[in-house]
Amino acid sequence: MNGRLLDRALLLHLGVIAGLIVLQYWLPAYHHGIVARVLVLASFALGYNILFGYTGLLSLGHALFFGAGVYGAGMVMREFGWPASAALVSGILSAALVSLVVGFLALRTVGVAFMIVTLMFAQTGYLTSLLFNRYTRGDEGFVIPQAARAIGPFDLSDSTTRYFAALLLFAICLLIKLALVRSSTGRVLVSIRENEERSRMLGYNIFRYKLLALVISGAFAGAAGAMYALLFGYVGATFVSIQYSIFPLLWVLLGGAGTVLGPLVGTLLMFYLVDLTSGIAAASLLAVGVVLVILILWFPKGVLGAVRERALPWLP
Amino acid sequence: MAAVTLLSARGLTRDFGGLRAVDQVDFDLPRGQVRAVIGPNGAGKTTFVNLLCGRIPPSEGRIQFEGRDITRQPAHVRVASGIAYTFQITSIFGKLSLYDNVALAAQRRLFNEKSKGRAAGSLLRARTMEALERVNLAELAQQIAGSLSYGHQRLLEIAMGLALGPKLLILDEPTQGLADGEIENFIDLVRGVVREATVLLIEHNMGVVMRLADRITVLNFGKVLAEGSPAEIRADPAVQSAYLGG
Amino acid sequence: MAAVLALTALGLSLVFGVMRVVNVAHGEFFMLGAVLAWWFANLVVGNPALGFLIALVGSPLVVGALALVADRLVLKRLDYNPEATIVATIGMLYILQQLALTFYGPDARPVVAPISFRVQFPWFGYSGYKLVVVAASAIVLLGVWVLLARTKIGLIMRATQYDRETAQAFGIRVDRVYAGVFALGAMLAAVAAVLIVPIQQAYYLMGQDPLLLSFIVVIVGGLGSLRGTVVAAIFIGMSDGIISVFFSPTLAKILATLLVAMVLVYRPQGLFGARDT
Amino acid sequence: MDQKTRKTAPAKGVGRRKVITGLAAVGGAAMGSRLLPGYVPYIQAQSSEPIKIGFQVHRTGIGAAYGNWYDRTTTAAAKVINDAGGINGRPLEIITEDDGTDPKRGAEVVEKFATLHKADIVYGTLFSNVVIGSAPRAGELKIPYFVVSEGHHVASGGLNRYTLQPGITDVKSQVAAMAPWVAANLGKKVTMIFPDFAFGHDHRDFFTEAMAGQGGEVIETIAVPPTESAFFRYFPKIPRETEVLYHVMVGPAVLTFVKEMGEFYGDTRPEIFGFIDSLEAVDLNSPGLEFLDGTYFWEGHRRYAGDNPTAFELNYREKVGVDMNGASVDNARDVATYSHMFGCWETLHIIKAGMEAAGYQGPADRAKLIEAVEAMTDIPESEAHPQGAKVFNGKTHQTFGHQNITKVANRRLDLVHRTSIEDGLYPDEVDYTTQPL
Repeated sequence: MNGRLLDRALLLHLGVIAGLIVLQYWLPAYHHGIVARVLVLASFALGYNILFGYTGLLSLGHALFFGAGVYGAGMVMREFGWPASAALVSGILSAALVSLVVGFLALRTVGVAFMIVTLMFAQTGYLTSLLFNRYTRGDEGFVIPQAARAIGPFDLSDSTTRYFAALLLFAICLLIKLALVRSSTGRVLVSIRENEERSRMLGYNIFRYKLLALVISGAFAGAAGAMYALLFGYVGATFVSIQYSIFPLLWVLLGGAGTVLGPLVGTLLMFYLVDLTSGIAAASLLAVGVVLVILILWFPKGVLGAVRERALPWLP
Repeated sequence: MAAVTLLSARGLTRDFGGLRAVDQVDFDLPRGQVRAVIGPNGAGKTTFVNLLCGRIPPSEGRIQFEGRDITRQPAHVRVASGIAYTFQITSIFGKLSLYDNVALAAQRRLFNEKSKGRAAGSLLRARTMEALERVNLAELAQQIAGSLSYGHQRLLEIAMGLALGPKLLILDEPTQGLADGEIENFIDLVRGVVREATVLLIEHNMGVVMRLADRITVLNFGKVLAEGSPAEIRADPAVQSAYLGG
Repeated sequence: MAAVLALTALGLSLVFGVMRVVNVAHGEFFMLGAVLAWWFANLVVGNPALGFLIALVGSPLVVGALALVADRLVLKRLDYNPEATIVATIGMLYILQQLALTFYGPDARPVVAPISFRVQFPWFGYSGYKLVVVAASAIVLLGVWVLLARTKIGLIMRATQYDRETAQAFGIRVDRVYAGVFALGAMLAAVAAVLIVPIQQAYYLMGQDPLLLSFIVVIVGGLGSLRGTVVAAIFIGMSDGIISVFFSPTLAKILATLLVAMVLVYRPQGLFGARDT
Repeated sequence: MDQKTRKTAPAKGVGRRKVITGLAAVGGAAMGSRLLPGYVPYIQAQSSEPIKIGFQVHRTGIGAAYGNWYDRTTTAAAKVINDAGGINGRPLEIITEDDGTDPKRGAEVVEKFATLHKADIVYGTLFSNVVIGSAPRAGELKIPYFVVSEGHHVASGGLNRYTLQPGITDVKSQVAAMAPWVAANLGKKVTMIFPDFAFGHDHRDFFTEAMAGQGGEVIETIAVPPTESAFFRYFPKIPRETEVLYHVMVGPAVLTFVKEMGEFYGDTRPEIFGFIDSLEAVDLNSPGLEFLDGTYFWEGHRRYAGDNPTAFELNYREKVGVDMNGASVDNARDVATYSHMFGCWETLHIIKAGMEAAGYQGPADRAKLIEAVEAMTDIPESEAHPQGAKVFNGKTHQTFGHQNITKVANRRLDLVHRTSIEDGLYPDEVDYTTQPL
């Protein structure tokens, strides 16, 4: 790997971020709002990709971490009147903590069992959010008042600020992930995906690396969840429901598992697909299903995976 | 050669269900030696080395490495403390480049040495390329490992072992599937390694064993049948009958 | 309830046991069975019993055929890779669910029970039809057991389950066995659904609950163990009621779900499965 | 109209465009608001452009059965309004978007209405989680959001000034109006069965409170998880000394619930009082419901027209396409969500009245529309309000109307009591008019 190649990848990612900054002045109002949402959700997908795309662990329980972020931020604001900035930190930490505990247990299993265990943990989380409805308001959820949704002078319900807050989160996640992927730690994670036993026999503590990947992934999910709650003002059990475990998988698969930018591409495409088809009755989730089947059959590597294979082998 | 014991095993036993694959093996390996383990198929050779490097836990017995008891250490800790294992069935990261394959091993060693920052980056690069050069694969560094010929994959496997900078290098049937010319290169390679590491070799090719090994341990039905110099083993009637019978 | 649960879970367990894949769309086969039952039952006007019988035969056949098609078109091409299969069956879940919504609509619709009488116990009443369901489920379970344990087809299935490569070497068309098993699993879910519609209603989202419960049953019973599945279904069907006497039902569900997760973590072979290391 | 700007500065929401247009230097929110995209068409063409109403409908997800009928009622009401000349001479255009009964998607749909479809208002949501998920966005976008949800979330003060519920009474009021009659006629020891989520908890909390005020007592509460499909095991928990069983259930399993209740009790049952939600859209002639004869229901709007329906009622049924038994005129088994969907009809008429009172021209007048609706008080029974007279509380943004108690006889529901509006009033919990517009 020579230096020039590395720079090219870095430039591409900085270019994407710059492009998103420019986009904010140019997008019409509706799409402006959509892209802000997509950026937050793409941060969630970025985290999912660290676990799934790079480490090779397929979790069906990421809704739990996203939800931990949403509630970790929302609850402290509602119950203790914490300011938004502290709530954001609280959301990230809650998710990291939850993923640590889940990882400690679930990572004892592999393959299908891991998928089911994570699914079950997420389901437990979902039911718990219903059980303690006195605090969580359960399925109905609660609103974070507009007045509370500000960090310092920045009003997060303002559309420009929201866009930049979403972009900032995304940019931080993207660069962290890029650095991670290109670090020696990232190389170990990939080696675990490729051949777990071999990496163990190269002297790596597989469990610890997997746990690390899961916690980073969970923290990304939590950051996205907390940010989502702050930017859009709603906290509810729906964010812990099984759909939010399936979505990141879908986004990552669509964009390209094991590519840094894939989650953004996948989230963006999927969001517009659902948005366009939702005009036609009942079709939006049908599209999700069809896309999943088509992807897994013909494009298991996703959009950017295919691009990397055919045109840009240096894509990280 | 002063016989400082690098690795020793006492009463090492492993059961699989009702089958005893390794049975009360006592084993001492002095530093700097090339030791070969031979035996008929099913004699428990691979199980034996798997016990040594920690891939499977023993049913009974103890293992010491550099005087420390490592019986309960998990495999990755043993690797980190200097026991490298190369797989019998080629086990490389097929979708990664040769460079990444070897770098994974080299960086493990750097982690041990706790070096940080940019120096570590260039050191990693240097060590990786050095290991690749030793097996003559340096110019293929950016190729995807899965696209290599079988012989080259075996060499890559050894390069990964070397890059770990091990004190003990365990080679499980390294010459299996190699052409004659490649075997010659391999023998030279191992002779070079001995300067810095002890080598434990499981091998079927008697020619290779006789040319490389300082001492040979013969396993049969999970027990040590004989141990001695190549000449002693060649002359041992028990070994002969075991091979004829097996 | 335990009886119907056992049938549904058995289908899932069969698929997992023989094919080593998890069918997430299993609950949707169940849903489809119920929806088709409504459709078949309404073909015949005036005689609910006849309509029900037609549904009992027709619905599983259609669902089985559909599963066969899904197997040919999708799963076979994936070479039954466990993880790819999960993703693909999640896709199927959405497709089936949304198609049902499009063509059947969002309403929950009842099917008239073929018989209706009420058994009055001293302190509460019990629907006679439910007893019929239990009996019918037992008969189907027995049938599956006979099929597996006493026939050549069962032998072939068990051989495939035991060792795919060897079975192939013995001239067993493994892909056909897989397709058959997948269809059979779906049909069992459909039978369960037809039996249940007179009690519940056919509704396009009804697949979720039995899926989760079946998961629980299959895991507790031991992945792929048929006997364990049946025992676990009865055990869980009963205990579900008992737990919810002591705890709030939502809490009961939480405990059950956590239990399943813990079973997988610490006893992956299931509570009733044999340890085979 | 461009001079008729509102006083309060819409400081939020224009920041981005300030950058585009360089308006930051100019300042002045009045100017800024005029430059919002979407305002432009209305400035010139005020008479012919249709008024766009974004209809947030549950077409998929758990609320789909209700969404279907909400859609039919809305279409009928829009046609009636248009046939009578529209609003201020402008036709109504209903733009429909599915929210999947999902709060996150709901918020996106509100955004889509406001920014892409350039709708004047958003309207029509039923499920409370979607309302709560969407309301913050409506408030930020300053687009009036008329919900038809019967939840207490509007009057509880949790939402914002742009969210109103003028067409249907909320749960707290409904329940409070029921308690005196239940206590006086059925019994004082009540056991409640309700779904274990927010809607059910509202019933539990408000009815327990209202019953205590009547000298009655809720002796047991049984919460059923929302995804439950079999209910048999819950019934044995009902205490033997129960005089009244109060049930309210929602979702696809309601028929199972009621049937199993019948199986459990047979001929020996306490008095049973239910919210019609337990049987909304379910045919009373379904098998297994025989035992309901002699039990009582709350109905917001009576499914069976009864002996002497008003002309308004008859007109409403005809226009929506519902027969005298509350089923679709095309299919007698297709029963309407009759007790709730009238809210769509009435809300659309409130919107019309509000827009006409405000002299509504376009989105710049949204604040005036809110103020005009807040100014409403007494709403008489009329063609626009076939369910009956209402009193709207402009401070809490909630309307209050009459409730019906009906009794099952011969597989139909006959009126036994109609509450007064006063029965359902409770002290204000919020004054939205103090919030900025």
